[in-house]
Amino acid sequence: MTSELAMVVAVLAPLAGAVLIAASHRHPNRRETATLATAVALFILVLPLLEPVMAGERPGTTLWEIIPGISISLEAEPLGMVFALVASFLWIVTSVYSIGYMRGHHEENQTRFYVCFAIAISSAIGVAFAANMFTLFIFYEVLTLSTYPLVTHHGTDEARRGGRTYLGLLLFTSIGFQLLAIVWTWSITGTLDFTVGGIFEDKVSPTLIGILLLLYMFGIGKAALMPFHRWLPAAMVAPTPVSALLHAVAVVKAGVFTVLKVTVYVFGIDLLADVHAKDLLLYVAAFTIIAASLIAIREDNLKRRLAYSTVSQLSYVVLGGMLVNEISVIGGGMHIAMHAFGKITLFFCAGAILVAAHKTNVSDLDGIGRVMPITMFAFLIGALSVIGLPPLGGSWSKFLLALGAARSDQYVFVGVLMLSTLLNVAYLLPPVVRAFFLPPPNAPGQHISFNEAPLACLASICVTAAGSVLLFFFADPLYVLLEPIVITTR
Amino acid sequence: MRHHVILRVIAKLGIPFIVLFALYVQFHGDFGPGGGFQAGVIFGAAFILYALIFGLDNALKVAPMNLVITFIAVGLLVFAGVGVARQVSRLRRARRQFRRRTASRHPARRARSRDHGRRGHDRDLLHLRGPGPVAVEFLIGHYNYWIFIFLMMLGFYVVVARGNLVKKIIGLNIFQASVFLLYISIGKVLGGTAPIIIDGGGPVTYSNPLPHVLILTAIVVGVATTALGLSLVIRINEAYGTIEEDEINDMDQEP
Amino acid sequence: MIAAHYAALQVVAPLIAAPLCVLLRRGIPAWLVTVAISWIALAIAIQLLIQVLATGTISYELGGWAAPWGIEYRVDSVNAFVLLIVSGISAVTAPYAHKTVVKEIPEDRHYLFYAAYLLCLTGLLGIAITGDAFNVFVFLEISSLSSYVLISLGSERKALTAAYQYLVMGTIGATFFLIGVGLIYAMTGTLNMADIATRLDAVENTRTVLAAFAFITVGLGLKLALFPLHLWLPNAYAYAPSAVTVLLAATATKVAIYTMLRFVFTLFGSDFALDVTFLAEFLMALALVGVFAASITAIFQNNVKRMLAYSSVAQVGYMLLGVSFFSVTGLTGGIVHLFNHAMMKGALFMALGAVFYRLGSVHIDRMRGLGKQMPLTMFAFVLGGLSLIGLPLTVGFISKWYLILAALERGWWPIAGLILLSSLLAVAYIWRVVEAAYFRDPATHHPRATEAPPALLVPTWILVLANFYFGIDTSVTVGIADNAAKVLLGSGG
Amino acid sequence: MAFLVIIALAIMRLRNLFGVVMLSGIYSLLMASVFVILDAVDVAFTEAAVGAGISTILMLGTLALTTSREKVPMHTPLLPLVVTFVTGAMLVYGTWDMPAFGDAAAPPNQHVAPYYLERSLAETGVPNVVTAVLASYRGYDTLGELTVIFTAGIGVLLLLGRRREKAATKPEAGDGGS
Repeated sequence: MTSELAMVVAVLAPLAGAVLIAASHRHPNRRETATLATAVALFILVLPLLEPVMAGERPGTTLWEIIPGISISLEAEPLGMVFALVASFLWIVTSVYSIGYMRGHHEENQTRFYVCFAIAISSAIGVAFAANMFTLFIFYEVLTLSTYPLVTHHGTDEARRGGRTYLGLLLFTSIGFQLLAIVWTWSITGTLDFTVGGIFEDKVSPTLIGILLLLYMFGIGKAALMPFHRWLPAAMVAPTPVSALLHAVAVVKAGVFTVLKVTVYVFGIDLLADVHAKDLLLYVAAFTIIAASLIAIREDNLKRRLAYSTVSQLSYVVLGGMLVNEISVIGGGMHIAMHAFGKITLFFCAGAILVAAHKTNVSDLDGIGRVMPITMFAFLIGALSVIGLPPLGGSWSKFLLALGAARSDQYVFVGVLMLSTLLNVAYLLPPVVRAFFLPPPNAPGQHISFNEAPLACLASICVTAAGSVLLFFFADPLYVLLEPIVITTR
Repeated sequence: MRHHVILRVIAKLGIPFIVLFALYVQFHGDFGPGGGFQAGVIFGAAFILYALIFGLDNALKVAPMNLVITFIAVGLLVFAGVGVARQVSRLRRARRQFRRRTASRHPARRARSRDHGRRGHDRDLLHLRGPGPVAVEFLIGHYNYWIFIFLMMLGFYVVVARGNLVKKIIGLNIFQASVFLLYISIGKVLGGTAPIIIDGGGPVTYSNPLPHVLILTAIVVGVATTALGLSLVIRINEAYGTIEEDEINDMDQEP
Repeated sequence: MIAAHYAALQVVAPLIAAPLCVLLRRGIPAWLVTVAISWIALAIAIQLLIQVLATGTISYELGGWAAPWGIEYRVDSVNAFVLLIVSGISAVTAPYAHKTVVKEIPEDRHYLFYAAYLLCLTGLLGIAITGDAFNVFVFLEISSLSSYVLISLGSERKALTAAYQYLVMGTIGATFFLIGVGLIYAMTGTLNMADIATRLDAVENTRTVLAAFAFITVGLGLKLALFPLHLWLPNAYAYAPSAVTVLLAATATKVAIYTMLRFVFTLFGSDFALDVTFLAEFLMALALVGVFAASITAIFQNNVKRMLAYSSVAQVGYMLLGVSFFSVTGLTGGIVHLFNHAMMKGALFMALGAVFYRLGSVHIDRMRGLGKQMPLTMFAFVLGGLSLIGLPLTVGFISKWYLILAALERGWWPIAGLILLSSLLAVAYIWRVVEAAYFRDPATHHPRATEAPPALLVPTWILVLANFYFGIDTSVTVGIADNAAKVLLGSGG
Repeated sequence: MAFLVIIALAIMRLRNLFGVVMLSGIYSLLMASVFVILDAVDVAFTEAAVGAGISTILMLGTLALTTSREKVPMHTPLLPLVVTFVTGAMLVYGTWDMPAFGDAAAPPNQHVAPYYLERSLAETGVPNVVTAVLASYRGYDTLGELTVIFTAGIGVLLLLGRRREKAATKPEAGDGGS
């Protein structure tokens, strides 16, 4: 199979899987086999692409030209590869996890759940492999829409409200700002193809570039820059696997991924160096990092706390992009992968606690580590990775980001990163501390009636936790992979 | 009404004459004013008169419902058929009558552009009266138009302001009639006569026939609208028990 | 031989079929005739379009009388496209009509219904194809009268008042139009459109022509539901029988817009419209206000048909917005939206018709939980809704793309932003329905509905798929629209 | 002409609908005579038959089935007044540049019309030019006109088909055309 074909099939495979899943809605076993099989098939499709991309090839294909100059095209390049690999690998893990979770939780509408899940992954892969801004936008929107039913899954008033916020904000930003920016870009340059070094050249004034940059950055609502971050906590009404995969990996990472893509391939980091709007964005990102962390400290609901943590972490990537030097951009790209593994571990743990112990609040976690040691240990690993301590993956990306900030003589942001690390500690470690070191509430006559989470959940948690560790030792290939996106600009 | 002896007698005597007159109008249409449509209307009026006076059941005996429906449809078909037949026959005679042209703007005019200004005016020499001094001549020249405007405004006002559904339709009629007046005024030539050519056309000044044609069509359209509007009013009256707009609105709000 | 007569056949075929329907006296044969004629009309429209694109403008002299004296049918790429839209929608709606008509209209009137349907089609096609200003009026009345009738057949009594309201406003509109034509005639002495266009140049700056322009614009504005003149539309669409709503919503306003384009660009010329009048600014303001006002009103409607009717008013705003740019891109956007909106509104109203067929109501509360009871119908509705919102890969996106591009070309980026913001309002009202259908439990006291019959689903899905097909392969629609825009502007002189 | 205005005003004021209908009949007759003065004999004929005849009868029929008193409108007619005056003003403005009434040299009497007057007899063999134009040159308008009547006929049938009384009267109006 050629690389081109593999890409197309990779986008279509989950869709075919979705059809299969829908077709077997009366047979839960068959349905879940279909889910798993598709997930594995997808990863097998994506993995071989790595080799040619590492070798410097850029396999690409145009599927359809909609308007002259605007086409649906796919292309594999390093940044996309990272995203695609992470997403497709974590889908396998999440599939295993969600089977355990959904059954353990006796959820309704499971078929709809798996179908939408598959469509969401398909569009995430589409985002990863998009060869131009238009294609990316299409998959970006499909991703929004296909995850909406997942967020609103429970159909309660709260879920509907959360869904409305989710959809409203994401569509508002993407249609209101991003699309405008895209059309505008097209009307200026006549192309939307992702090109190393950007597509604007010297066609427009810095002011206009600034306006466009702001439109893009705020238009990518999935990157959750304040003040458009509200959808992320709102989306936490979703079942945990959704929060885990979609709101730690697919959706939010599609957002920051797009941020990096736009920075590198639409504007080009050289062009952005002189644009003042990026400084504004830097401060917005820094503010988001700090503010979201502060909110996270005060959140008692574990999932919401993690959500605000995600908001904060996402801005790392934006920060990396807006610092516009090679190292910070690579650091941002690596952070996509590192944070994905770390955060998904945390969400899995939160879900496992919910399934096994029916607890959602941090303050209820006292002593739970004695009953669920594996879960809570994995939580610790995930937390440390997100905080950025060696020997865990998160430390590399944070290091590179700080280094990038220093390179640009923007020491303020080095400070921001340090401060945020401290805040991370402040909100991520207390659950662990409570779980292991505080005695369980000893209400008389109350027995601890729960155990570790279902096996499927536990296994997935271990895989992702181990992944966080492994990424620390194998960060170099990632660096090498990402290097070309900035090197060739010089 | 059907109990009045006088009415019945007069009607019985009158209806044959009306029908006869209708036939006259029908077949004399080529030469004098009138024609098929007017004749039909007169004929129809005679029939309605019959229905009003002798009761509907009797009328239906004369013309059963199905027959009426069939007549309507056949009538239209005959006319359309004549049109099509004519089209085909003309085409056979002069095939080049049908021309497909590229998008040049005025092929037709160029092709047929002949000087046919008997009165010696160049066609493109347009006489424009500027706003100029409001002379008596100007007043007289536009008097008709202003009457038309006033009537139009009256009719329009009745339509918009009145809540009674029947009155609205009457307003529409006045409104439309005023427009007819506008058209006919446009076509009038001072000193002209009705455009019926006598003796193969002599040096007589005729008024412009085209607006007359248009208005004939428009009148018919108007009466069709009226008929439809009135039947809607009847149905509304059945459904709501009133034909006052405000009351209907209130009733729609409540349920 | 036949090919030469396509232009005439386009109108005459349904015209002759209408009395035939009456003579048939039976619902089902009349329906079959209607379907056959609709398809024939579509085939003819496609043929005409191909001819026009290949050889340029077609002129056809009816009765063999040459143009300024007789009546001429004149087909260029603009109205060929409109013909295609009208006959295409009719070709899909006619098969759809049968089931709904059986459900909604007493049986002894079916054949009359189809006759009226065909007449409406005749009128719409006639308006689009004719090259004679007065003839437009005649066909306008044919289509209007038949649509009054069709609307009044709705199953609620409000349908009657809606039809009456439409009758009064429609007649005022037509009469305004007639006044305008009369004034033009007074200044030019001709009724042939092409002829008027040349002769009008000489008298362009007179007040009479200006008044004529104003009257024609307002008259047509009434017909096409330009924002403050749209009052008849929501009720008319909401209470008409399902099939009628589909036909009217997808075609009637389009034809009126076409007529406006024809008059503004071909007859008066874009220079006149731009320099002498304030049409561009006027239209743009009205269109934008209309888009927002109507969309916001739509959000608060509980009758979903009415909601979509208000959305139609908003969508008309988009089309006029495209026109008001007076540029090739803007016009392309406006014209292609004629087509695209026909696709999406057709699909949406058809899906609603299927809901009405099963539930007997399209109230939003009754539609709770329908996502499970009528999955295919509701999914069609969702997809149509996405197209209405303008998400990529749907036709709605293509229209928006061109409109925004046109705004940016002029450097009016706030307007581009407004266009985008307004489409978010569409999200709001469409999503009310989606939430009700998918994420609310059905009220228990209502019987469960089952999926709509295939006779309704198939046409619905044809239109839904068309939404996507023409959203991906735009070469046909945008190509023709672009051509049409150039024809309009090029001949504007 | 002045009579026309007076009657129109009376129609507006009068609340007895029977009276209004009668007045509108008279109005149509007057209109017809104006048409005769303006040389439009055919139009006059039609207006008399249609306006004074059929329309009046139709309206009487309607009134017989509904009610004959108009009620006082509840809302103030300010907006309609404004709308009407704006329209009227626009028209007055428009007439300013119109050719004077009865001017033989005005464009409408110059361009197409003379052709009909000169050639219709030769080409169609019908001395009444109006009829000639109606049936030949603009025959398709007339076809359309018939279609309109047909539509109205169908409409009335559809609306009132079950009700015996109207069903017999209305289609007659349609039948008259064919």
